[in-house]
Amino acid sequence: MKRLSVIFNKAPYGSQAGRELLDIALMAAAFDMDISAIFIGNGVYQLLDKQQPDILQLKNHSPTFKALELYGIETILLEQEALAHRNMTEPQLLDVAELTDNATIQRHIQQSDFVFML
Amino acid sequence: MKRLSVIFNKAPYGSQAGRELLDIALMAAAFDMDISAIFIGNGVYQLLDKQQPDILQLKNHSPTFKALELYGIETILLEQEALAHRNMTEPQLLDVAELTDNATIQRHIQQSDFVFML
Amino acid sequence: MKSLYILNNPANLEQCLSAMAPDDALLLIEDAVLLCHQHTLHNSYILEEDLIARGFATKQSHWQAVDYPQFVQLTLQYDKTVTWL
Amino acid sequence: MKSLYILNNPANLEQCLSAMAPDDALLLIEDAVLLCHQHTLHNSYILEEDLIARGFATKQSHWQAVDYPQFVQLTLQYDKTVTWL
Amino acid sequence: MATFSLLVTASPHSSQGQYSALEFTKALLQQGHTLKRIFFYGDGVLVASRLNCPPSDEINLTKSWAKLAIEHDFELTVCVTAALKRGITNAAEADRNALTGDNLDPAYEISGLGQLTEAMLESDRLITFG
Amino acid sequence: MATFSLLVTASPHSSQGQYSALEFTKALLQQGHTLKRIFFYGDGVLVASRLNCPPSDEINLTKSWAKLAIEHDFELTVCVTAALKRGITNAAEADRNALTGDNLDPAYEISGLGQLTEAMLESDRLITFG
Repeated sequence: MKRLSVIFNKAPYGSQAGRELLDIALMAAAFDMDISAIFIGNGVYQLLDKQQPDILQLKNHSPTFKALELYGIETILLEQEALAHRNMTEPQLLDVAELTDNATIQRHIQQSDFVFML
Repeated sequence: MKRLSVIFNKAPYGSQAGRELLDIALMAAAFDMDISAIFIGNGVYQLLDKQQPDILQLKNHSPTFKALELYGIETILLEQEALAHRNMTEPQLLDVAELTDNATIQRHIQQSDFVFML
Repeated sequence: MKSLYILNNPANLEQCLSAMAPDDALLLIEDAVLLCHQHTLHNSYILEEDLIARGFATKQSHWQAVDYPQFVQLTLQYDKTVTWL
Repeated sequence: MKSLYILNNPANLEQCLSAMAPDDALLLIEDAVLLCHQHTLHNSYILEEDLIARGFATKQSHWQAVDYPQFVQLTLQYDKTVTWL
Repeated sequence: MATFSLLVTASPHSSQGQYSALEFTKALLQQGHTLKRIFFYGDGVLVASRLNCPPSDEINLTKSWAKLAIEHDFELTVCVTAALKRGITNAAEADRNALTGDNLDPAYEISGLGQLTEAMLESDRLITFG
Repeated sequence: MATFSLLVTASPHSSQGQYSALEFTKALLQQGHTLKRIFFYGDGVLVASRLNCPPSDEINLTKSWAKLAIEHDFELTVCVTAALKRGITNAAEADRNALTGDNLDPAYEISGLGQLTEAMLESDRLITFG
């Protein structure tokens, strides 16, 4: 089974990157692949709990991160250094990702057959 | 007479910003304005002498910087800190800009009526 | 002349600050509101809508929150605006 | 598995390096060739066309210059590519 | 009361600047100020295509600008050079450049960069949204 | 000899990625490799408009891709979701979404994101140009 990693490294709403990358992950999940979602850098803002982009008349795609498991995407990694560096703590986030260190993420990317970023 | 500063802070060819900002400066020069062109940060790459974007099938807009004086744009400032920080020296550049320090550029922006960046 | 600087990308903060004169003010909008935890200048504002949209509470910010009507007023209180891109 | 990382924006260098494993290689293209003066990794390449287009000579670069045919070959020498955006 | 013009260079598809400009415009009009012109330049010109079709639960920026401009009588001006290279054209420019079709929304007009300089000189404030 | 596919998300108007992808494609074809599909996503879909009209002394990326795809028989596939929100449409999608006109260049086809996954699974290498 091919292993795919999608790496979120951009904050939401200033660009469409996060949302369009999420769509790639969901589509790939319909095929028989082992998919991981990895959040690093400003990508950790994608997982903030209380997002309200409806006030910008944009759709809130963050609830879909909570549904990733239903789509068979069970590996969700969050770089703890990125969180600490941004003065953020785990309780501010959606409870979906496993906190891990940079070295683990590096190994995970290394072992993937495909890697997508947007 | 209104004073306009256009600030180039992006490298050429990875984006159209430099070229489109140059077009704003040239158009404004047709009106009766006191125009300055200011190069800071990665904008100093706009003035590299031996650009050959024709190999990317793009037009080389850098010769136009040499013609700015003909358009009545006589103040062309280059931030010397930006040059040093990039391991670049004046002989690598088109001979059009006056090297100056960040404090002078700050004052110049402060005294402008309008400032454009792209 | 005093300027209102408008910043929409957090990656551009440092260069923007280096261009600002002491009496100038800075307004964070769009993705730049992610800088809300950073230490502030004396005249520093943040667009409330963009902060809330991204999941932050106004009280989490060290910057003075403004709404769009106040944003318009700020542009008139200063002699010019500089959108730092 | 060994990866070829492709970088097109100089601002993303640091984050890209932090994701790379020791055996991975890095190829600079587009605006990322502006990093040509920086110190290099052991497997580090730079796209010659993009370097020359911007006004640099190949000899000014500390990175190994490659052309497009070599770029294609590099993508096959490594197990996968990662375009770091 | 003051006169404003806006320079909008933000892509409507991959940045938030068009929305910020729109909200800023609504706020200034509500305060009784005058808006002379929105000048679209760079990727900002992409908003002028009547073929833009965002998801139904999101804002349609093309139509939002058009509605506001008609209600409050200000100009939506698209730079011709920036527009043509980005595939935004009206029937006249399509004809001149041998293009098959056009896509400019009727609330927008195509003009030259001089309209930006004019807006700058004839407004109390010119605000850029990029 | 290997089979390649490309994912192109770079804007044709404000980045260099489309050009890099085109040159990469030419080089791989010259070496005798096979190209299955170019999948355009994000701002990359903007290249598929036949109304794109760059200055005459610069490359026309829309036509360059079309020419190469016809000569070498590979697919230029545009993601339908990304395309519609960015104002790129063919006649069928225009009809379905009540849009007045269309602008898709005939060398390109509109399809779903599944075509990207398929390309990934059926190619030896999938290279992204963003």
